[in-house]
Amino acid sequence: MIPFLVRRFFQAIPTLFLASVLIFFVISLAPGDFLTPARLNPGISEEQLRNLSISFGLDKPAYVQYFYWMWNMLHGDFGTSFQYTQPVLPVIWPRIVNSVWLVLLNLVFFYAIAIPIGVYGAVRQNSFGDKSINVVLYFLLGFPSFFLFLIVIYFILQIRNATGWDIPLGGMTSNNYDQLSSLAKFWDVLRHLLIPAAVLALTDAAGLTRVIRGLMLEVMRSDYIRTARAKGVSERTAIWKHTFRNAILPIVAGIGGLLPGAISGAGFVEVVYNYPGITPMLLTAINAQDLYLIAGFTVISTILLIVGNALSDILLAVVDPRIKVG
Amino acid sequence: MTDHATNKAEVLLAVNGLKTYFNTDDGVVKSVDGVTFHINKGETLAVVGESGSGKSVTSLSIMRLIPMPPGEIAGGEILFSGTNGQPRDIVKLSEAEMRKIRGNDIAMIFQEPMTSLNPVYTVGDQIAEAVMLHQDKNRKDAMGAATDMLRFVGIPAPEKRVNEYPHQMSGGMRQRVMIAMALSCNPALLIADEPTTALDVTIQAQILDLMRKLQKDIGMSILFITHNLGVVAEMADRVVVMYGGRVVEEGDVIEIFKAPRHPYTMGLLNSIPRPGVDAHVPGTPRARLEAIPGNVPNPLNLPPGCAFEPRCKFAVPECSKAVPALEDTGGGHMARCIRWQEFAKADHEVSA
Amino acid sequence: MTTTAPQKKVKERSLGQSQFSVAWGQFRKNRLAKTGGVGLILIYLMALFAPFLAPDSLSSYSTTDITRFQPPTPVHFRDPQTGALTRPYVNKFSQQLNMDTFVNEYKATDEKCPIYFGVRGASYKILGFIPGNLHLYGTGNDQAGCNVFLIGGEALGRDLLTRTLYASQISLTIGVGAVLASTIIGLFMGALAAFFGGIVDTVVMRLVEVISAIPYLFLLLLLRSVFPQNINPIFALYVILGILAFIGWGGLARVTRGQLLSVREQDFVSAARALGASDNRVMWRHMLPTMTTYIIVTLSLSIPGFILLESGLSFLGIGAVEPYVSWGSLLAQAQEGGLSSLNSRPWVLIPGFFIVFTVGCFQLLGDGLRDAFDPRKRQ
Amino acid sequence: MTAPVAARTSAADSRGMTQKGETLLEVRNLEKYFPIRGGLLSRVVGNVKAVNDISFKLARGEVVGLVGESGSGKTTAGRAILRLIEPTGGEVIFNGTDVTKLSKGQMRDYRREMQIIFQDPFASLNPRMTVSDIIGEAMQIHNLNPGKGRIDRIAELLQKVGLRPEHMRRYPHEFSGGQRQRIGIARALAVDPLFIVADEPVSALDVSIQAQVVNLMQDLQEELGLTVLFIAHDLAVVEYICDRIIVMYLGRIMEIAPSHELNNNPKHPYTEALLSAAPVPDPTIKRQRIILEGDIPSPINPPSGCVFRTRCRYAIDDCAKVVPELREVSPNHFKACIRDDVL
Amino acid sequence: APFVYPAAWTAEQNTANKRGGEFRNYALSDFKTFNPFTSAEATSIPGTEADTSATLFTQDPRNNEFIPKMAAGPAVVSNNNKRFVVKIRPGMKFSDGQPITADDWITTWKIHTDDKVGSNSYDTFFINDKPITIKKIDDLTLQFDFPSQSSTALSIMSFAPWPDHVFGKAYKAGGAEAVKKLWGLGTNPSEIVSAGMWVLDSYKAGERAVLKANKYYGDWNKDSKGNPVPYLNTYSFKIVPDLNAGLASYLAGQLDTFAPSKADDLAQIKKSIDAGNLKAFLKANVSPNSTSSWITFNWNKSADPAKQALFRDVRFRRAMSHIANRDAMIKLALGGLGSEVYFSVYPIFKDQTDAGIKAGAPEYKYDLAQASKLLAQIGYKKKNADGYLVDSKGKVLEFNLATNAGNTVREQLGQVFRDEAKKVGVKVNFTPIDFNALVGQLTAKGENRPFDAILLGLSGGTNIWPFGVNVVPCGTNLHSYNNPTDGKCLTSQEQLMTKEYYQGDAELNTAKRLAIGAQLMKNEGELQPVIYLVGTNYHVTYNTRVGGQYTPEMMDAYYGARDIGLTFIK
Ligand SMILES: Nc1ncnc2c1ncn2[C@@H]1O[C@H](COP(=O)(O)OP(=O)(O)OP(=O)(O)O)[C@@H](O)[C@H]1O
Ligand SMILES: Nc1ncnc2c1ncn2[C@@H]1O[C@H](COP(=O)(O)OP(=O)(O)OP(=O)(O)O)[C@@H](O)[C@H]1O
Ligand SMILES: [Mg+2]
Ligand SMILES: [Mg+2]
Repeated sequence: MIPFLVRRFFQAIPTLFLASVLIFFVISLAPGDFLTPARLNPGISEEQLRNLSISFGLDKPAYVQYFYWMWNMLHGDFGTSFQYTQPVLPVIWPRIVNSVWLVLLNLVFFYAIAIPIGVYGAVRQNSFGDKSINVVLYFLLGFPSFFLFLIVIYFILQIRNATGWDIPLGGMTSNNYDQLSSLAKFWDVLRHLLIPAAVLALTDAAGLTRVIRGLMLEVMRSDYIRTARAKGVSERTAIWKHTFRNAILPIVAGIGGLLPGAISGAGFVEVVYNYPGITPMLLTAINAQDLYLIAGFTVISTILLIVGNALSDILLAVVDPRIKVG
Repeated sequence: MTDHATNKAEVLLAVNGLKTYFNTDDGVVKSVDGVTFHINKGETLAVVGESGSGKSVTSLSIMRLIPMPPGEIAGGEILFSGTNGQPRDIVKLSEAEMRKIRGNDIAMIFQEPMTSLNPVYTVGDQIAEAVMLHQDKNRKDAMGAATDMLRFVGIPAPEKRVNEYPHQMSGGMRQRVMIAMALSCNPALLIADEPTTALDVTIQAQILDLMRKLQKDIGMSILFITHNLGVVAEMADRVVVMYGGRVVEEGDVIEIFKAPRHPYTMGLLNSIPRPGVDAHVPGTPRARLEAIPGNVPNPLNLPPGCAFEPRCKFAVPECSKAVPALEDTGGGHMARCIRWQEFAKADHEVSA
Repeated sequence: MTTTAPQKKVKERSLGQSQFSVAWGQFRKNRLAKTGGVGLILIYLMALFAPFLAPDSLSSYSTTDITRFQPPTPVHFRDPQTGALTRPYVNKFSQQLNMDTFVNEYKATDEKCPIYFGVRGASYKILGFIPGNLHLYGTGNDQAGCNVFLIGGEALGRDLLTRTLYASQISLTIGVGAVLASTIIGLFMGALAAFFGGIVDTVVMRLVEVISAIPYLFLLLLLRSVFPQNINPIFALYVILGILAFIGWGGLARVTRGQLLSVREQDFVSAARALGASDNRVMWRHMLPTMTTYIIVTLSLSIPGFILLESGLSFLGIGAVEPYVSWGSLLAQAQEGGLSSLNSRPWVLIPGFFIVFTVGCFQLLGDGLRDAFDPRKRQ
Repeated sequence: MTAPVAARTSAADSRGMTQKGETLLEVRNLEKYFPIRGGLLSRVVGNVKAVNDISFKLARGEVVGLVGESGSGKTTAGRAILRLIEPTGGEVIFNGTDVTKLSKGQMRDYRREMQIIFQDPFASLNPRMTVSDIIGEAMQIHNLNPGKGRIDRIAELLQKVGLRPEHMRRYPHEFSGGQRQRIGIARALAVDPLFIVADEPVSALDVSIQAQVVNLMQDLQEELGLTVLFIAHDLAVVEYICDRIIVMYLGRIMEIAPSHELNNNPKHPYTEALLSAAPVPDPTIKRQRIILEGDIPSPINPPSGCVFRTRCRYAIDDCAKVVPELREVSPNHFKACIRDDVL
Repeated sequence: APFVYPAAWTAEQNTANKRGGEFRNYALSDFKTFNPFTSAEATSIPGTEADTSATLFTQDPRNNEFIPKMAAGPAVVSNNNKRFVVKIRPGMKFSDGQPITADDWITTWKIHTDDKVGSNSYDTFFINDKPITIKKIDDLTLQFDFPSQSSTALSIMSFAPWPDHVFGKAYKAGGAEAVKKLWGLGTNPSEIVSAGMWVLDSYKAGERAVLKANKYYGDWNKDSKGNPVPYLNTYSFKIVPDLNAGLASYLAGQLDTFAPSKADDLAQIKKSIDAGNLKAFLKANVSPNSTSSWITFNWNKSADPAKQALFRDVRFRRAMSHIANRDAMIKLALGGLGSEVYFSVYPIFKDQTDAGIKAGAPEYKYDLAQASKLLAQIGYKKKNADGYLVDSKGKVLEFNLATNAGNTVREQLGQVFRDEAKKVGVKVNFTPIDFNALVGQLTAKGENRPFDAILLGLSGGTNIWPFGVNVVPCGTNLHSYNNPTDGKCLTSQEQLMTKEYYQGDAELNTAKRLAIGAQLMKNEGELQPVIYLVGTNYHVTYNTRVGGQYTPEMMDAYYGARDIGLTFIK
């Protein structure tokens, strides 16, 4: 396991390096630099601008800036956010954590919805239930997530009005969050996450459901399932122990690769649902050309994804004995 | 057919008029269309036939493992006299009763040892699963039994191997594992669907040897499906020849090889070179194999009469009229050909 | 020498059935997929003839006769007095801002505005060069308050149906365009990697990995921010298209490479090489064509994704900008009204259902194609 | 594209050079190693020694069988001879020319004379091309029978392999396995080759079809005077159609002998076991068989010395020491075994 | 003696003396800092803490008079109204218990006026580039010296003091940089000190900021019955991404107040109230808002003399005002609720606008015929095939108009303007662009500035002298139409307006100041340097669980609807 992790780590270096180069140069291609908004601020003097420019290395060519940034990053310093006049990491870290919660819960729902339905679809292939679920999921698949969200928010509002239930309408915590006990805090956050995570999962679940259904069908046709049945195992064992375990292998392998999409998908919802995640802040940062903040976000998400990929590889090695982690 | 049940030997399994159909988009595939045969206790029955002639479907029907839909057992009965000797019709059993039979009374091994084992469980687990299912053992005992079974089928270092995964084993070894799994509950009938086709000759020899040995030890019956006439000659007591979803000839192995009564069987026997005998001697003119012309029939589109008629060099116009009956040609030897008597006569003339 | 026995039952065809015709036969059996296909043909025809189908031009509205958020106008076919069938007509509407509820109330008056078919109106050019000024329907005069708003009016009082029809032109082309572009890039890069191997392969695959490691939304936003906001709107569309293509080619490149590498080992390729075929010939005649099935299927399955993505971008304000509209930007405009859009003028959400419909059709078609080309699914 | 003139000259040359019975092809010390990459920098950590130093000769018009267990390197050898995979070492002298030294362009001319038939009749035909495209491609590449003549030639070839000219416009998936194999044979014949590698051409076919194809190949070989390297698993078939047989094991040649001689008088323990393992389709014969223990070892780390020694019932300590050379033990009969005291 | 909140400030007295509870407000963007010197947002944490509740004087919404708050009494004025000596109310304490003394004001003033700090308030401490100076007489006495007489002096003096023991110490030790480093978002709220009513309790980025009452504030702030103020315990801001989200929260009862800007919002609120889902007070069109939208034309286009001449031509600009269909703009972009605007003075300052119109300040109303006539006078008589006016050389009358992307209202205003202009044959190329880029263009200086015309809005300004300090005088940064390098006026009207601006600013007499303002409006109207379009209206709504709002006649866009100090939960 350890050598595997070490190897993963070394393999990730070039990816990370290239990603950071790409990010940095895309940002530097953008018109103006991050001092542009500052120049418009009458409260900031020429001298101050000059000082800033020097301290951020903006007077140097882009590649030098890149190395400054890279060098600092290796020391855990992601630069200074211009909007917040603070080091980037403490500003973005809570946002990233928030987004990760949302994405994780979303993934939990995603699988919790897709797996049973996919398996059901394969077991009862072409039954009425299979077909009707498919139709519903197809329909949901066509919805842009933000559009569905608008509609969901509307219905929540109606339900609230009708029943008086306190269903959260956005955000991540309730007003009285700080006064709550830790268990209540947990529940409070969960309550806020439930709807966005579930709705987001629903819009995407159709794809995975069909994949799982297809994989299940494929595995169900395989020789070793016939062998298992020939042993006299029950239907349930044949499906869950023998078929499912094999059918999810490609999915486990894909979990890591799913993360970028999930983070992006969650982004739309974060915007609509007013969730304090990465994307809303990133959008503002892009408008304000808060260079280091943007770069910091992108690099950290990229790191997260690489970690995620490594985790899914490890997971795969756990469930698939054919893969050697060594 | 009842007249066969009256044979002196005890019948373990009797398949009567079995019909297994598949409903596909393009029409109904009558994969097995009225197949009748039986297996006696302790004997090895070989089923040979063209690819697509319904051998596997027959065996899977016996196991009730036909995928439904699209498949269905459209008729016939499969009488199995299990351990208690009382014949039961497998076609009518409930799924739960059937599960008790599978793996326990009737076990099966398949052609592809590489794909027939679940890649994510150790071979021990997979053998132990069958043991736990049918023998009321706990996991530990079952694993012990699995180890014993591995030793029984001649796998070296079974204590170690029992914890290995299928991908860590070679093809021959996996086929041994399959056999171990199949035999783990002492079945009365072992169905082997082309168990050696995917293996090398040297490994095939090992496996066949093993099966013969084990059959002697356990006393089970074997339904042996194969393409290979050499294997049939070596393994079988009796032979069933299938063509186009029907039995075209059935009989004692020596009878079938020496006095085939169906042109398909004859063609089959003549179309393969016999090792040693047919070796080419330089300078001599090359011999020719007697090939069966034409193609394997399309199961969706079988001729109305004898399925073999389009490829048969003895075909006469009557052949395409109706499906010939399976006739007894004497001594339990049956053939589905309207001209079998002519062949019998010719045979006698030649041998005379 | 042996000969094949004559096959009596199978009808002889002198012309062979190519894989495509087999797939087509298979496809035609799939009712859902056919529905999707027909739906798409209709919706593309609709986009093509949008200027003719639409009663109005893309952004015409009146500043004197304001029709902001006028509700859909019901079309009547019967004379209210006699009950007899008449030429279809709509009522003329009057409006009044109710200062109690703050709702701008539209009321049908008794005055009738007959609807004519094939009226002359705003001129347009279909496909950019076929000029015309004929419109499928309209009231034919510019009488104030006489509007056929089949699905209502939008924020500036423009006919929402007209705008939805025009929007379809952009929504339907940008997704397809982006997919085509990314397919071309993906194929090219994948082939490059597979063909040259070594360092080229490493570089291309690393690039794919890097692009897929950055969340696509971030990359999109970043790339869009490279271009100034006040570029020509039509150019902005091309920019978006290019960006979408840029972030989308990775998967295809990876698959292309994998497929080509595996095809390279296949016997029919070996056979061609054994015959002395040049690398070029092997690539073009034998290897690349194996991608067609995959490409057709991916194309039809990824177009809906791109349509959704475009709508998402428009929602975030970086898709189609005025005077161009896409379904996404129409929805974004609807969304600007917040809850009011849902509560008081739900018809502004109709463009969203066009997205749902189109994406659904593409999904059905794509699935149908995949099944049709999948040999395992056929007999 | 090759200049047609050059192609014709070279073909004419080689055709004239050898007479029936003279050596057409000589394989000297052919080797093919597949590198195994691993580790961080994907360095080569080992080699699959698929073909390990094999040498043999083929006379013009001769049919030679190549048998051995799965993984013994038969396919690799066949393809390396045709340079469909680049051999790691050794020479392949075809008609006096070492084809392993030829450039890609030069090699193309030789491809006309050396053809291959594949095992899998489903994978070896491009599913997107019609039969006439598939067969015509060969002629197109070498610019043979241009114009109208090409169609006639394709029709002729189809007839020769037992198909009908109408089949020309069909696609491979519309044919049965046996018919496809015929198409594959027609393709190989389209360029008028001198030498054909037939890589298990009948293994994937139904028993009843196998004989058709075997007969067809035999007829064609006789008619066209082809030299064939016939790769197979099935000893019976090989014995039946081949003049001589080469037995391979784990990348090395164990024994070479004329068919009947090999069958009646195997000199190598491996051949003996192989012969004994093959089941005979005669229920009356009950033989005592030699059952080999275990499996074929990994070609990555083949046993030292004689590669067969781990499964050989006659193995002695010396077997592990040196790689036994292929010796002629009787006329035209070669074996690679140090023990002459057995067999 | 404490400061006593006049009882008349509330329509509804807190007779039961309800105390505690939370008032839930919202903010439209994340807070960026807790530092009062670097904070620049509209709603800021330090601003909420102290900017309105801890100042020397405070304006009485009933009569716009300044009344002493932290000052112990009225300022003693001398030196021709240029020197103000103010006694500080004794016994006031910061939230950390430290006494508030003159040093705190001095330090605060010093830091604000250090240009290295970059405080937003820097400009307010200068009059016409000449500094205002503050001196400490003793611990409880301050002396303000103005370079010239100013009507807004009391307002200028009313800035919140920040603790000398925090900022003064840092400033002495590390200068501007040290001050800027203090009180970032990462600072523990307990370290933040406030002189005002509120002090930070907690902050969750992107979610909410919670402020709690400063426990020492009640010591010197009492209601008319002598109870300490504020009544509330907590004042929270939910951070919402946009007004729609804010409205949704308000309708859901999660907020106590909302600032509706569109008829749509009002309709939603009304609907909820009528359906009984929301218990809230709603009063529409309370007053015009203190904001307006306008189009400015660039007079400094040396690279394009033809355009420069056109933009400098007053007839052209008047024609543009005639083109602006303000009625349609209100109906289309503002949903029917809004006011037409013709002057830089917001309609809310009704006294001033009435005076101006009475004095003859012209309003060039929507009149396309008049616009055509004026354009014909300039030389645009013919139209080309596309229907656009061309001059004698055949050049089309066209210009670019930019606004900031993302602001729907402005985009719609621009569209209406463009489409109306087309009717008379003027080609307007309207493009929404990035806000920062837009502001960059607008505030650019020089002879050749980068834009043709910009559609934007301004807000802010005082009710004492409702003209923009950086708008009216030549050379200031929002003198957007004419901003050459030397900052000189181009026309005599500009010169006059600049003069009148300073004159009015220095005039202490209200009536006289109104008269000067009226003249200024007349000049401005005739010159039409900027085409004013429309302004939104101010509407009040709040959840009826809170009480303590102003009497209805006191509510307006300038003072709002309540004083948070007197707000209580019923
Ligand atoms: N699931 C299925 N759906 C449709 N047709 C089927 C299915 N399974 C089998 N068949 C058809 O039934 C026929 C008999 O098949 P079966 O597998 O029994 O042949 P076989 O004799 O075992 O051939 P082989 O020697 O190739 O194993 C074939 O034509 C096959 O196409
Ligand atoms: N491309 C390759 N890369 C690595 N190893 C290979 C490759 N091709 C073949 N091998 C290995 O080389 C050895 C010989 O393979 P080859 O296919 O020549 O055997 P064969 O005798 O033709 O077997 P079969 O009878 O199964 O066709 C095998 O161990 C195989 O795994
Ligand atoms: Mg079978
Ligand atoms: Mg091979």
